[in-house]
Amino acid sequence: MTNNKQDQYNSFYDFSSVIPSPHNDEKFILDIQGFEGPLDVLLSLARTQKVDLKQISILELVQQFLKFVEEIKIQKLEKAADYLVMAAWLAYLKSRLLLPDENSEEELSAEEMAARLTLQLQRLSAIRDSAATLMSRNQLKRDVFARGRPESVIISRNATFELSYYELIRAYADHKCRKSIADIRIHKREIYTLDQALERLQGLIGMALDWTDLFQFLPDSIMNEEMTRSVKASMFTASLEMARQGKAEIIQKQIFGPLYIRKRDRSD
Amino acid sequence: MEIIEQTRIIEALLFASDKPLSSVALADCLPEGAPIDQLLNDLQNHYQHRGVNLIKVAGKWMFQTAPDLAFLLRKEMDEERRLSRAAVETLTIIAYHQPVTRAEIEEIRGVSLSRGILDVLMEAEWVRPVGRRRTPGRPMTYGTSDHFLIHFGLNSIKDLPGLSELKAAGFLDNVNMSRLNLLDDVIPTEEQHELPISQEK
Amino acid sequence: MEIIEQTRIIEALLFASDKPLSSVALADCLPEGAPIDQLLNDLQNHYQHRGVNLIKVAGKWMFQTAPDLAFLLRKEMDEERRLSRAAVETLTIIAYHQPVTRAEIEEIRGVSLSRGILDVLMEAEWVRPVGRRRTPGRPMTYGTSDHFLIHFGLNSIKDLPGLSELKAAGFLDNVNMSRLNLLDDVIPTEEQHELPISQEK
Repeated sequence: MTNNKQDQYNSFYDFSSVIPSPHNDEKFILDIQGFEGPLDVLLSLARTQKVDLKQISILELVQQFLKFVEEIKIQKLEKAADYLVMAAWLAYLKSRLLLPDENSEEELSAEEMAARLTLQLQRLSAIRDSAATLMSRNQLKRDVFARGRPESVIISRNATFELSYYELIRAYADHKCRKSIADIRIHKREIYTLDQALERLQGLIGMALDWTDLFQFLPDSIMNEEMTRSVKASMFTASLEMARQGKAEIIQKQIFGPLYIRKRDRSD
Repeated sequence: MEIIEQTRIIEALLFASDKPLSSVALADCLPEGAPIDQLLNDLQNHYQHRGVNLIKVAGKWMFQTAPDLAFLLRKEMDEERRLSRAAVETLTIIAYHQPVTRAEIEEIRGVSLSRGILDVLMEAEWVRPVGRRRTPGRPMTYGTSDHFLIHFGLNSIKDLPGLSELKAAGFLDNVNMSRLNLLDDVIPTEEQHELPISQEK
Repeated sequence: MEIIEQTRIIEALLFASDKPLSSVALADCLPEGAPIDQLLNDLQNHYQHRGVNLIKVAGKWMFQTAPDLAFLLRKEMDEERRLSRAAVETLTIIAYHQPVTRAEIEEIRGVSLSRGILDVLMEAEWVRPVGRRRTPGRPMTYGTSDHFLIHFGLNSIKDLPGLSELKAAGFLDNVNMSRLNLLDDVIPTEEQHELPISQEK
């Protein structure tokens, strides 16, 4: 690394140079707010060379950019990042341009890199010019006007419904937005279903010979409190259902006492 | 300014205006002393036998379709109907989730689908039944039509933007993305057509 | 029906409409075999030097006030309608490079596309997605709409000012060909598009 490059490296990360100091105050401090990224800065710097973009001196441009980065008052680090990365890249390009060509097969030659940067600047410049040309065209509702009192004509056969692509997409996005707000998750509760209870009770009741406490029939492997409640409720409902169908009899001898159940045959 | 130029100005002003203009208002746009009444009369004569006439109503001037061609104009202005918000939302859900059943649309939207919405969408020829789901009840599934693709200038349903693309384009700015399950962000594919989407359940 | 009568009908239809009409749609209102193109050309000639001109935009026909009278009629765009420089540039890139991906727009401008720019352009209905690139990630590509052509008085994209010069200079070649890879260590491929969110955060 050359000394020069080392200096530049230091100045990039030495923030004392970007924090306003009494010395800096007298200097004209460029504001990066006005620029849209490093390429924008490079383009405006290239234009100050006042030559055809094809003949800009990349070396000089690099120098100017590095100077610019040193001088700017950087308020936001994330905004500065792009500039610093560009500065590092340009410093690298500059060193490659100054040093003899190493003939590396993998990398582009320095001249090639410079040419590409030039092309990119020219392309951005051309697009800027085109944008200006486009905007200076006579625009509808600004320079030229359609009929101010349109009368509805019969034509438009296949567009009975007015809906633009934008409105369509917008509607889906809005739907997603609303969904994301109203997205409430309720944990699925484990339950012992009535069907399960019925199946179990019908199977077991046939094996019992006499009145049996309903809760004797509860499944053995009850995992937790919540499940126990669900099991009891479902088994109780199942016993009522079986009684209703005439498949079982239920008896309760005292309030809150145990429920006894036994099988009942139709033939009884 | 020449007479021709002044006539052109009046012509343009009357054409672009959304209401009838008085000769005084027109004269304001012309050099002082322009023979405004003469110009208007000449213009009226010029258009007398054309498809559009210059007429004077309530002391003001306006262009209007020639009365004998009024049959060309639509009587009712409400021909270009607009879809309700619910209909537009339903349409997008059908587009993104097709083939989709009525029950699934209701589940996705979280409200029941009022009668007539599907009818309107089918009347617009944007939505069509595409088949029946192989589930109990064999419910009808809906999808979008070719007409839908043509209307919105799409080559295929796959061209609809996915969630991440909507986000990137600034459509979902107010959304906390962590709440949108991006893994669900399947860009609509035509392949979905062949698949029963029972896995969504 | 006489030619004069047919001309009157076309004139009335076009004059009454504030949107361009296609010659096919106009022909529907005329007897079969009417020389619609001839009639339109004659009408265009008739209005050539008047205050209102018949022009062809987006492949369709429409009456508009004469461009040279813009100085009289010009209205300032509403504040909200005025586009930012970034939006104007993005629109231009989309117009000249279409179909173009978001990554390519960013590549040309050298900055990431801030949120809302595409949104604004799409809301104005000047820009719309036109399909997906057949590259990994299948990124969405953007192009301009008929509204864009109508707004800027262009018959087709080929009529964009300076298009051939830009092409000759090689500025419209595949954006990736001239990729400089200035700011990224990894060559940005369109795959990144798959999850633009992750890279933006």
